[in-house]
Amino acid sequence: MSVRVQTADFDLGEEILKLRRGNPKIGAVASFVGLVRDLSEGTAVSAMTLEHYPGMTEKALEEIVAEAKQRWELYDTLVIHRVGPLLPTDQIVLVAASSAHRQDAFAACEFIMDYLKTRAPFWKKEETPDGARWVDARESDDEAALRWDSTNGYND
Amino acid sequence: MSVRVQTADFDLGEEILKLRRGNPKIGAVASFVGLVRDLSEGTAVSAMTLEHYPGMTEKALEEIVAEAKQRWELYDTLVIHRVGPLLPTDQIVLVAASSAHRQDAFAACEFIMDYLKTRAPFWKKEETPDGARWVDARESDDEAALRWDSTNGYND
Amino acid sequence: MITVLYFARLRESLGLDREQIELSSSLSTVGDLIAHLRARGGAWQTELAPGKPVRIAVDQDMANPATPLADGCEVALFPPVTGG
Amino acid sequence: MITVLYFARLRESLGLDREQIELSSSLSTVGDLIAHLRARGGAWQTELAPGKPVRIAVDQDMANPATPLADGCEVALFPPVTGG
Repeated sequence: MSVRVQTADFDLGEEILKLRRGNPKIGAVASFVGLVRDLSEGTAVSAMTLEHYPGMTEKALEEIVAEAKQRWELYDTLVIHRVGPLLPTDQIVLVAASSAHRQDAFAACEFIMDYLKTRAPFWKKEETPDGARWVDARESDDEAALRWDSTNGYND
Repeated sequence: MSVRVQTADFDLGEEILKLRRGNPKIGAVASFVGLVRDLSEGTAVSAMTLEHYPGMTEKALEEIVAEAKQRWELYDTLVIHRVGPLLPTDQIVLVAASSAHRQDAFAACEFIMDYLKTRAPFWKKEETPDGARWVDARESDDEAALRWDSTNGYND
Repeated sequence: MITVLYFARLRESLGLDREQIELSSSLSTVGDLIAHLRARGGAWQTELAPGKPVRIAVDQDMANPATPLADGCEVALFPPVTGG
Repeated sequence: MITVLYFARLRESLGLDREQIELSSSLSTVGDLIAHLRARGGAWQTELAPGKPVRIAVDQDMANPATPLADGCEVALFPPVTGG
């Protein structure tokens, strides 16, 4: 389990190779990369800054990953989230999970992304033609996280 | 949309970079890599050979991808499947999908893998301590593919 | 005349990877073809026995016993797929 | 004495990224702290008005108005998160 918050970019191929190398029990690696789009809520975005809460960010991400490891059979996981100034097409986040079987790897990867979006203290500020603006949280992200609650039966 | 069946290995990082490069509308890339495990159904596996049906394989994969593109908003997809002799830890398959939002990318990627497992004419033969054996299809794979049928409500 | 292809375990059990077969009035569907092959006995009868999980494609599309065969078509017989 | 941190839009609107506040018998929970800050008026009253989507963490765990505050703890106020 590795969680990193950094300004530097990351290399997907290298990170996944490190995640899976030398473990012949791994049959599946699911991964996700989030990227800066040049359009947000219908408005052009020329640049973005990601702020975070140092300390709590890492703690929140580690808790999210620990919960994923309890729910699914995983060999390893990786979360890298960038902070600071970013431009369209830049990589923002990488989440990956390795497992014996694909269902666990996919579910864990999607679960970590959904919970990261609602629980990890990051905030985006976008540069638009009308000036800088803080991004509002999306209701669809709350809904995405909610579906993993055992009480609503999604995982039955 | 790109579908490739090849004996050569592939480079995940390079392939994903090609998939997303130059399109600032892409906010999400989900990918999956399947690997040869050294254990299958409780038996040690020292090597494996993947046979396929040239012509139909590509056709089946293209149909699966076309169906994914109808179901979700995708910018691009990639399927690479290896054939021939492989060893534990070798990469077998890469599936990737790019989209504006993560839900479409994840769903398409998982859908393509589930349907590939039940519809694309590939067959695995494993080398075990008891000799070579053809791998039997797994019921769980049929179930995984079935859940995408609109009639059973999974996607409601 | 049609071309029949065999893959994976079937190819090995039957000891054949392809053959040509002549169509006739009593051999015009996938079901007729299976019956024709079964009648050869031995491994053919065993491998193509009712209940065996054999898949059939006609011109590279999945088919069923009712699927008609046309002159020049390509028929493939194989076990359930196990890629990915 | 507790440390209070402000992030993102809140940090900018309040013009402050951190401060120290003395605990007392009438300032011993997250709810008390919010009331205390609101009473400053101006941007404080606007940004922390009831119904505003403000999130609070105590010692880096998500908290609610009933969460007690202890001497030396770190409280953070911020908008709903938007990473990923």
